Amino acid sequence: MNQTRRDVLRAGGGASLFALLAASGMLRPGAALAADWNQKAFEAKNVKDALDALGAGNPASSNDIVMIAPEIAENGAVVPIAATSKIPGTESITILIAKNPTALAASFDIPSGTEAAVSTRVKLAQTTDVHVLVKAQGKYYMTKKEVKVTIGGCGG
Amino acid sequence: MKTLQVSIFGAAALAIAFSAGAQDYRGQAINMMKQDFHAKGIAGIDRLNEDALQLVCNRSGNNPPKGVAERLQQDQFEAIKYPADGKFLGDWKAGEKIAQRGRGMTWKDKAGKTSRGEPNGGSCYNCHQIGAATTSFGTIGNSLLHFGKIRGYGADTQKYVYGKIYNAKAFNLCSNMPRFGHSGTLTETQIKDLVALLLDPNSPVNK
Amino acid sequence: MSSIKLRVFVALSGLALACAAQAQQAAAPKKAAAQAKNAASGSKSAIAAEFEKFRGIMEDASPAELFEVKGEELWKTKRGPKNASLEKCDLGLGPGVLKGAYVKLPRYFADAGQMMDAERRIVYCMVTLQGFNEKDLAKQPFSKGRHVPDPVALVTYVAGQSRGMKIAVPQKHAKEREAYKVGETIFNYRAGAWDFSCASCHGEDGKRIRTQDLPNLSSKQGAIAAFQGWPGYRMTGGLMHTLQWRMNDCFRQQRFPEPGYASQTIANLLTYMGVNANGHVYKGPGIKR
Amino acid sequence: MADPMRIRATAKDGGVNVKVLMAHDMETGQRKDGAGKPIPAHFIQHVSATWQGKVVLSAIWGPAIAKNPFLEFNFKGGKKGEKVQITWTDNKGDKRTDEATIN
Repeated sequence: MNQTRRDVLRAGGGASLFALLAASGMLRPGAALAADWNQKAFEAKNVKDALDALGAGNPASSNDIVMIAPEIAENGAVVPIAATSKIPGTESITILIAKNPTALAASFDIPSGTEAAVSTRVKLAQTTDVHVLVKAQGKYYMTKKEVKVTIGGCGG
Repeated sequence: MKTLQVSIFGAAALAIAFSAGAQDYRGQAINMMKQDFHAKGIAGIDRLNEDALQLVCNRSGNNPPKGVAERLQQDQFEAIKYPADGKFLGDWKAGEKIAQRGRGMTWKDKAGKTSRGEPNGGSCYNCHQIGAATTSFGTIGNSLLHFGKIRGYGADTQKYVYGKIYNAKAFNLCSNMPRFGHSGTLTETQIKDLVALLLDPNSPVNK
Repeated sequence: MSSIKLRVFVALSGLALACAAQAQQAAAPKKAAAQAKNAASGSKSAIAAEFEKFRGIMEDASPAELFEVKGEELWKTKRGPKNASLEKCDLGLGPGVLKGAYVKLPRYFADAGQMMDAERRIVYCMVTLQGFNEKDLAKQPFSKGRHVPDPVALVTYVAGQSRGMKIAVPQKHAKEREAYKVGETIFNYRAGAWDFSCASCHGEDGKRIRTQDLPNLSSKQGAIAAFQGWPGYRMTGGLMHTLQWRMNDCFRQQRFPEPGYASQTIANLLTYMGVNANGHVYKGPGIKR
Repeated sequence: MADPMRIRATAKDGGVNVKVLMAHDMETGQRKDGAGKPIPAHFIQHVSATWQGKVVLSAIWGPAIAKNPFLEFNFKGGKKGEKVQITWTDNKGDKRTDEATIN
């Protein structure tokens, strides 16, 4: 078990508590997985390699994933992305950015009782497809949207 | 920067044209700036001093009395240094780079070159539309798209454009446009390249 | 540097390059043109609406709030050689009164005998109440890299305390009316290598540099646009900046020498701009491109 | 030491809306400083949110999350006066926990 994993466990009240929660089923396997920072997935240079490293294979395209992202980002350094999954039993929501130096941006584990919806802000190196990957009941689904990154002008 | 001398005639006319108001806000403003600003890098404190032209434009709200304007404009015109070889057209490709480059002459830059060691830019696209391919152009200046196509490519036009870039104030005393040759921002070769950008029939500006 | 690399660098980098975009375009005019064309494929107003919508989303939880939190802590903590907090600092409405103080600055302070904008007054309080050295505060007054100067966070906190209040920069005192006039004169004063004044770029409606709209600060609408959003979190670089920084970098681009930090000149200029914006509701610390 | 987070937890429609801003550089490791030296990667890798001892969200992040990160999510069951804790851990092992009261 690596250092970061232990930190997260401590935040949850210590290893013994973790074991207890795991045994009682309160911590689902998904949550435990997310606690591991998946180095291989984060180092993947493209979406396909990242999906492979995440074990997501070829996810089915889905209209039940709603992504709110700008058509054109005012500044690639801060691009708001909101992702909502309407797929029952959603366990995780993952954001991938096709043309960034590394594709995987973030992965969120959704425990039961938490809405399958997250908002964050990401960096886009250039105009690119942004993908949202959803894992629900063991299966993977994905949607994508192109975000243009503009340049030009002195700021402020 | 060189200061142009105001003739005795000009100075006398100025004194008549601008008698000080009840309160000297202008004097206060200048004193305040001289107290508050400091030299940094190539931007010396002397840059706060107005030359004759700046003084006239400042005091008249950029609308000087006709006689004064004509006199000073003539001074500016006579100080333009045209190329000794009599040629005005350089390389439009080099001109495009100069037009795109917005750096040079600030306190972050170096003498005669930018902070990155490149030759000073002309910042032309900051204010003017020039080549059709660049859609991110400013609008402080007029559009220069199809400049030669519209105005013709003749020697007189070439000389005019060279002079205008060298010292825009020789043609319009209180113009917004910097005096690129007069201020030592651009070299003779660079100005020729810009003339070519506007007046070479092969330049994309004229396509 | 190739255009792609440069773009990646700028987008990911977050370095605060005042005119980064211009440099970019200078290095890669073709690429820049293609990008701009791409961006312009929708109508201009559609793009503006899109920017506005997502600005709104970000302003709802602005990173500027992080600096308000930091500034509040700095305000209330006993610090400096005199081990005092700033809770007795008088921003013009009495010692410790923060609500609505920012939108009524700059103003004339009898105790200092001078015009002071928010940052100038906060520096004055840090010197007089806490015993900090003014020269030390002026050494690195702007955000850079990981450095967030204390006055920047403090100004952000103080500005946040005027969110939703009307801009009402006073013109009661003779010195305040004089500051407006002197500020106006400085605004229009042409000098330096390129004969520029503030008004060269900010004196007319509807102008822009490259794609950047330039507010006409001599008009009410333009002055409001400029008052709004400062202090501002710049997405480029992710740095918090105040109007002191904005004025400083404008003078740099004006090809002037450097204005003193928190100087009278800046206080007078901000009086001119602030009075022109009077009557409008201030939205609080904002987000800048 | 890391600067404090800004957490807003608001009760609505039988659930709680949580908005978090975290003060962090989120260095990608791909930038160079003024002297041309690479700036080492420094970014948040783990985020978790707990309410009443229960994890209500956990996430793993890479350096593509924007500087001074923002996170928003909703969970069911929280009531006014209860507390939500957020913890982040970065790749250098730095860690910060902040707490907000639901209102």
